[in-house]
This record gives sequence, C-alpha cells and structure tokens, in this order.
Amino acid sequence: MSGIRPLNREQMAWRVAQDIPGGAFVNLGIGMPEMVANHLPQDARGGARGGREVVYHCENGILGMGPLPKPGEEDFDLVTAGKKPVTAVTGAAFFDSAASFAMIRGGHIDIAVLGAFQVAENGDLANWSTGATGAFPAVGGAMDLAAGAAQVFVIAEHTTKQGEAKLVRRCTYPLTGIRVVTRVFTDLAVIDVAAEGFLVREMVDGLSFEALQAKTGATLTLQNDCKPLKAPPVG
Amino acid sequence: MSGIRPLNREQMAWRVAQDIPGGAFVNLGIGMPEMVANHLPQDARGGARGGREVVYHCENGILGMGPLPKPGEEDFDLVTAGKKPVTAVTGAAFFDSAASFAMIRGGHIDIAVLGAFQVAENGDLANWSTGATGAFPAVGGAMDLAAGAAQVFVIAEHTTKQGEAKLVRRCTYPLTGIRVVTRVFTDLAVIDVAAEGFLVREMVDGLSFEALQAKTGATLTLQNDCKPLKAPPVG
Amino acid sequence: MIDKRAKTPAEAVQGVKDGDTVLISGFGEAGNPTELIHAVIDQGIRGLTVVANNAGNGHQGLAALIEAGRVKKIICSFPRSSRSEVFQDVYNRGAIELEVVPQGTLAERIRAGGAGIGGFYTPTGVGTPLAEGKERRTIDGRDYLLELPIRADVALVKAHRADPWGNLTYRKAARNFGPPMCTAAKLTIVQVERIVALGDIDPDHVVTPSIFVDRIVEVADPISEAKILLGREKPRWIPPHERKAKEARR
Amino acid sequence: MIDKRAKTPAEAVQGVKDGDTVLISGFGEAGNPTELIHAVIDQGIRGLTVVANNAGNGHQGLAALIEAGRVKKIICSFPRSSRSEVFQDVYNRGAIELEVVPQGTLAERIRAGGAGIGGFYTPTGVGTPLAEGKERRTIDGRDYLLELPIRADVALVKAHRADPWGNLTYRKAARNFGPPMCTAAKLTIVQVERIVALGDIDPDHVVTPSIFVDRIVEVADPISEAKILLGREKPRWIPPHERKAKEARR
Repeated sequence: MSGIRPLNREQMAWRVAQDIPGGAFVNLGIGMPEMVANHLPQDARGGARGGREVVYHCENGILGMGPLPKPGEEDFDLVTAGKKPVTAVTGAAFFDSAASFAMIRGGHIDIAVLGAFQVAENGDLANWSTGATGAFPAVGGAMDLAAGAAQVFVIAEHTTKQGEAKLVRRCTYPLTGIRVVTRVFTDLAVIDVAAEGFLVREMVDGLSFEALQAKTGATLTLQNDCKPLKAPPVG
Repeated sequence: MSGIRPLNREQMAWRVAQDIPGGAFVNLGIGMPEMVANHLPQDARGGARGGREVVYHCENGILGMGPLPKPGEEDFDLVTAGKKPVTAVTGAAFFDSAASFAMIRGGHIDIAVLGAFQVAENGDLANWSTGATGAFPAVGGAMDLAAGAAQVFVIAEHTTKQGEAKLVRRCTYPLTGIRVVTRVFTDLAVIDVAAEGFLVREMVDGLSFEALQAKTGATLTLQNDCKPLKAPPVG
Repeated sequence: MIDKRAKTPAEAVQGVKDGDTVLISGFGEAGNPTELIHAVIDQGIRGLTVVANNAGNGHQGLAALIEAGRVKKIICSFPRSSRSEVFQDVYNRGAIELEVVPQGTLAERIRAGGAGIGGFYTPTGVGTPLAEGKERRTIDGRDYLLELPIRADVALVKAHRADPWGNLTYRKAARNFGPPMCTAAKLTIVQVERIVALGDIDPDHVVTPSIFVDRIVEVADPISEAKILLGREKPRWIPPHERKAKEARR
Repeated sequence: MIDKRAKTPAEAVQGVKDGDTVLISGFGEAGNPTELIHAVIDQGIRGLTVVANNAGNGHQGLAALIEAGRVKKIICSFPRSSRSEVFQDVYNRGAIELEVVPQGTLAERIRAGGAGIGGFYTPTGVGTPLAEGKERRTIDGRDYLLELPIRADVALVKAHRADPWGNLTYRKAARNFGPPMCTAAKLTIVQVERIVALGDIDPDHVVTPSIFVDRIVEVADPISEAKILLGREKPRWIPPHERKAKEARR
C-alpha cells in the first residue's frame, strides 16, 4: 500500500458525520461510532442555534444526548449506552426502555452508526459475538438497532489486524441482523450496500480498485461517479 | 311478588359498594355502575384521610377519579368514560389510552362493575349490543374491561322490563367476553358465578328460592349460608 | 436549527392528501384537534380513512369532516354518543364504512404500529363477534386473538404545550390517544395551546419526545363543542344544513 | 387510608421467597435498587431467577447477590462490562444459568407481561442465533419472531420520588427499566430518594401510577458504585473474598 494513506479512526468518524443530514435522529453505537459526534457542527451537540443540528438517541432512554461532563460534574443518573456519564442538550427528553426501543424498532431513528466484525454483500451484519468458545454472549441493543433503524451505517476498518476481509459474501460470525446495513465507511472506501451488492462510491487516493477488491471478501462494483475519499487531518 | 321488596337502583348500587374492599382499584361502567361511587365512604371520593379508600380508574386515562364538579367549574379536559366533566382526587395520575388499557388488560384493575343485558351460568357476558338490525355497533372499552379486570361484578335488574331472565344458560345476545363475570348483583339477589354455575348467596326477604328460580333462565344453587339481601332506605 | 413550527393550521396540514389514512386524537371532546380538522376540510381533501376513538360530536371537528362527506371509512371503538347525529345520519345512508374495534385493542394496535411490532395477542374480544376472521391461539393456557398494527399517513393530534423541536406535554384526560397516535404516522401534525421556548419543558416531563412530531401549530383558544352546547361559546363552523337553511331564508 | 410506606428496606422486602423470579431495574448503575437487593441478601433468600438488563458491576447490588450465590438464573441483555468480574467468575464456574435477550425485546416482553399481552411479533433477532426455537412469521411482507411475555413474582425498582399511594417519578436516564418492571410483578417494591406528600406530584407528571406499586421505602442516600470506584464514597458492602482476606489476616 505504498503511497496510500488510509483514513485514521477520527477521519473515518469525520467522514461518517458528513453523511448525517441536519435534523436527523441518530444512534451511535459504543466505541468508534461514538467518535462521530466529535465531527458534527458544534451546535449539534450543545445548543439550538444555527448550523446543522443532529439529535442523538441513547437506547437507555435519552433523546438529545450532549457532550461529556466536566470531571467532578458527572451525574450518575445520566449515562450513555456504554454506561459513561454524559450530559443532555436543551430540548432533550427522557423515557423508559420500552419506549426507547419502541422508538428504535418503529423505524424512528433515522440513522444508527454501528461497528462490525463482518458485513455481507446482502446487508447482513455481524457485530455482537465472535462465537468464540469460552466467551459469554452479550447482545445489548445491537439487534434492535440493526432491525429497527431506518438506515444502518457501519464504521469499521476495511480488514482485521490480521488482514482478513470484513466485507464478505456471507458472514461467518453469528449474525446481528439480516439485510440491514445500507452503507459502510472504512479506512479505505465508502461502500453502499444495494440490491446488486457492494457499490464503491469513494476510495482513498492512490488505491486501485483491484487492490481494494483484493482486501474484500465479496465482489465490489465500482460506481461510475466514484470519488476520492478525503478527510481533513484530524485525530 | 306480594310482600317482596326488590331493591331500588340506589340500593343495588349500595349493595355492590359493600363488596368493594378498601384500597381497591375499581372501574365503574357507564350508567348504573357509576352510582356505586355514591355509596362508598365519603373519603373514598374526596381525600386521603381515614375510612375506606377506593381508587377509581377511568379508561380514558385517569386513576383517581373524583366527584362531579360544581356547575361552572367544569374542565372539559377532564371527563369520564361517559364524556361528562369530572374531577380528580389528590393522588391522581393521568396517562394515555395505550397505558390505560395496559392497566386493564394486565389484570391490575381489581374490580370492574359493569351493566349487562345477559349473564350466562359459565360467566359469559353480553352487554354491548342487542344485535338488533339497524342499530350500529359501539363497543368502547367494554370488551377490554370484561377480559382484563381481575373480577367482573355485574349490576343489573334480575329480569328485563318484559320479565325476561337476564341470568341465562347461554347468552343469545352478542358476547362481550367469555367466562368473565364473577358476581351478579340484582334487585332480588346476590349470585356468584362459579365453576358449578350460579350460586345464590343472598336473596331479598320474603322471596322463595323457587320464585327466584322462576325468574332465572338457568339452574340456581342455593348456598347453605344464604343470607337476606338487605339495603338501607337510599334512593 | 430544528424548528417545526407552522404559522397556521392551514400551513400545518400541507401535504395531507386525498385517500390518506388519518389518526385523529381525542376522547369525546377532550383532546380533539378541531382546528387541524377544519384546515383539512378547508383544503378540500376527501376519501379519508379516519382512525379515532369516537365518530364526532355535534357539528364541529370530526363530525364536520364526516358531514362534509370527506370520510370514506372510520375505524373507531365507540361511534355512538348523545351528540353523534351526524355520523348516525351518514352511516344510515350507507355513505360511510365502519370498523368497530375494542378501545384497548385500538390503542394497542396504534402503539404497535409506532413501535415496529408486527402483531400481538390480546385476550380482548375472544369468543365475541369482533373476533370473526381473527386468528385465535392458546398461549400458556389462555385464549388470545392476533391483532395487527395500525400505521397511518397522517396523525392530527392535540396536545397542551410544545417546544420548537416538537417535545409535547398533555393536559389531564385530554392526553388519551395523542401519545400513541404521534408515533404511528408518517406525518404527525400537532396543535397545542402554547408553544414554549426550547428548554421550558423539563426533559423528565416530556410525554411525547420530539422524534415523533413533524409539525406543530399554536391554537391558543381552541373550539369547545361542550362550551358551545352550554351556550358559553359561539360555533365557528356552520354546518351545511344550517347554511342551506340560511340561504333558503334569503 | 392507602399508605404503602415501609420503614426500612428489610421491611419492604418481606415476602420475597426462595425460588422467586425477580425483576431488577437499572441500566449499568443508573436506577439500581441496591439497598433493596442487599435487604434480599440479608434475608438469606436463594434460588432466584433474576431479570435485569445487566449482570452487576463491582461488588454491590446485583453483583453482590450473584456473588453470594443467590441467583440460579439470569435473563439479561448485556452481562458483560468493564466491572462484571463477579458474574464472569460465577458463569465460568458453571454456577449460573444465562439467557441473553436483545435489550428491546427484553423491555417489550416485560411490558407485555404487565399489559396482558399473550405474545408479540418483533423484527429484532430474525435470522440470528437468538432466534433459535422461536416461531418465525411473515406479516405484511416482513419477517418477525414471536416473543412471549415475562411476568415475575417480585419487582425491585429504584425511582426518584414517591407519594404514599405509590405514584412514582424517575430522574433522567435512571428511569430505564423501572416503569415496565413495576407493571409486571405480583409484588412491586420500590426504593426512592424521597417520599413526598400526597398531591406533591402533579398528576400530569406521574410516570408510574400507584396501581402498579405495592410498597415504597425511602433511601435518601443510596450506594453509588461509580462514586466508590472514583474514591468519592466508601463501599458499604464487603464482598466475600475481601471478608475472607480480612479474616485470614487476623
């Protein structure tokens, strides 16, 4: 990959943020997805004036999640899905878990941004269990978000650290949801998941389509209007 | 029926009130059932101190329905299931229709007091439609209350104005619910609906069991400890 | 900046179209979005399927919509009341289709529609005429009917207060069908008695979170059919039969 | 006069018995009824089936109940966390049975239990390992799984305020599983930070109406595991392994 500069994690998060329209209700999964919030216009997280405003949903019962609290100002009744103290923006609402998942399951969340172990060309998602023996299962809200959100964006490195493809023909890990992923943001490309399979919309400069295909476990289709995948120097 | 004094409607309502224990959550149907509230201890409707306290549920979203408002003090956002202005007691709560019927369907209402066209010996209830042609159907919350309340009390005259039995082997009118009625309060008797059928617990003085049976469309069983049905001179 | 405020009921109901399925909040008269309904009448929209608890009272709101011939079908629990003569007349003429649903099943079907539930089993109505054509199933020794969700094109709802994002509170028993209906439509339009500033509603007191609301409009002094009948208020909508009588007198 | 106040957590949990199914509110640490759980531990109750979102953090509350060997089975969505070593250890020893349920399905099954719903169809989990043994059904072109209600003997819930009738309000994200859990148990026991006078909670602000609550107890200053870990508070429950270590040192 000489001369090719994959996006770093913050740049990947930045790129996802560009595809979230103002006014959207968004759920960010635990881990890298949470970083997306760092790259939306400031107003989106703190207030109601100007700019592109996005409302963050937290499955434990918050609509209008805000930035992290200052140390010493934590309120342990107000935590994220990852159980870390957080704040609420002006205009927030609190509700119970049944209502929160009614919101998710009912298709009211415009976009869920999730991590993934594997994404299949038919949109199947595996992100909750590696199926390894000994590990005990923990699913949380992942399956509800996968099945319920209007759109599911995946943010993940294009391959594992061992170089195995995360975009595959069929998932081999236990599934989280079937035919749910609509778009994948990796360190190398932005890829739509369509009826025809994986469609490459953006690639990092200097990467050939053949090289991208070689790092992918399913057939890619290059879009005619495929653009360079660029991000500012963040992270 | 010479020498026999059937209860009047207020006396029937009074008699039902005697079987409602303190602390009960009660739904009173539209019409005669509503009169039951007139015969519970005063505190039950107005306040929280002393006496036998009963909490009235109204299926349009009130727990803690109070007495009627004074003329001119009506609040048209606060109405009964019969759409008449009402008040709320100290300790009341308001909620939406889905929550209200979750309460009903989930068995949380201790007692629903309903009117009836017919009650069958297996507890079947018909109280929403006479099935007459031309009349258009209207069910409201009757079927939910019948199916959901922990106990269903029926208050009804023993026979129709034409002398037809309301307690029958099998209902001929369209059903509201199956095997739901637990006790029937008529102007002549108090009757339990048990696995064995209708059990007579109380009868008005001077009425013979045979005379009561003659006014009933199903077999009655006289309880050994059957008591006189008495009520103070109300109404 | 998220701002869902419309200036008038007419602006708020833009996009409601012929043939739509419309959820209309209210129990009797408490919680009826009367001004929104009149805006729909004024825009000439017809062929509606209406889902509501009742079928209108007097000659305002839902009754006016029915009287104006705009409702093809109504799904409700209790179309009969002391002042439901408009519905009664239209129904007797065979000019409206009626589906009667138990009130709790109606509320739960709407909630299911908003909550992504594909169907649910309820004990309500088992063994009754309203069970006809429905799957009956015994679960854990009890009999249930399968009921399907209700989803709609539009919800017309009355609430008490809203902030510019569309967070809502309700007042007393006027809440009734509002919260579930807000969740079950593609386009949720809400009239409130007062629009307050963002932040004026305590997040712990929000009843309908903003995610369920598309448009809000302030109607500070809504029509009250009850007050009209008590002579405390004048009608603002002249029913067709009175209009005709007036014209005849000229 | 209706008065559901208990004087102490110990008095509040009277009647909880061996083998009960117990709903326990909370998400991570927000909304955990820690003092009620410790009262259950103190009473020696065992063989419990616990339904909760998580499987305990650190060594307080649910983690302490598990550590004390009182939980036979846990039904939860996410037993793993940075401080779930107690559960992990007991699970690895094969000393606890685990049923993992998607979080939204868990919440909805509890709601269904309280709402008299016999079962419901959810799109969550279709095609995944958690669908095994469940009925799959296509409704209106979409695939769903049939899920059954959860009903329990006891609910242990933490809320914010209560009045003597048991009307409840919650605080921020500590609400989570409390409201549905209050509805789904035969005996609902609630600890609150403050008991207020009847009438002090606006009826429009009540989140859990009194009908769902059997007992309330005030715990003005509940344990916070988070504050313990941050060194802002001292632990009030000494875990068995530390107790043993202490005894060994004597």
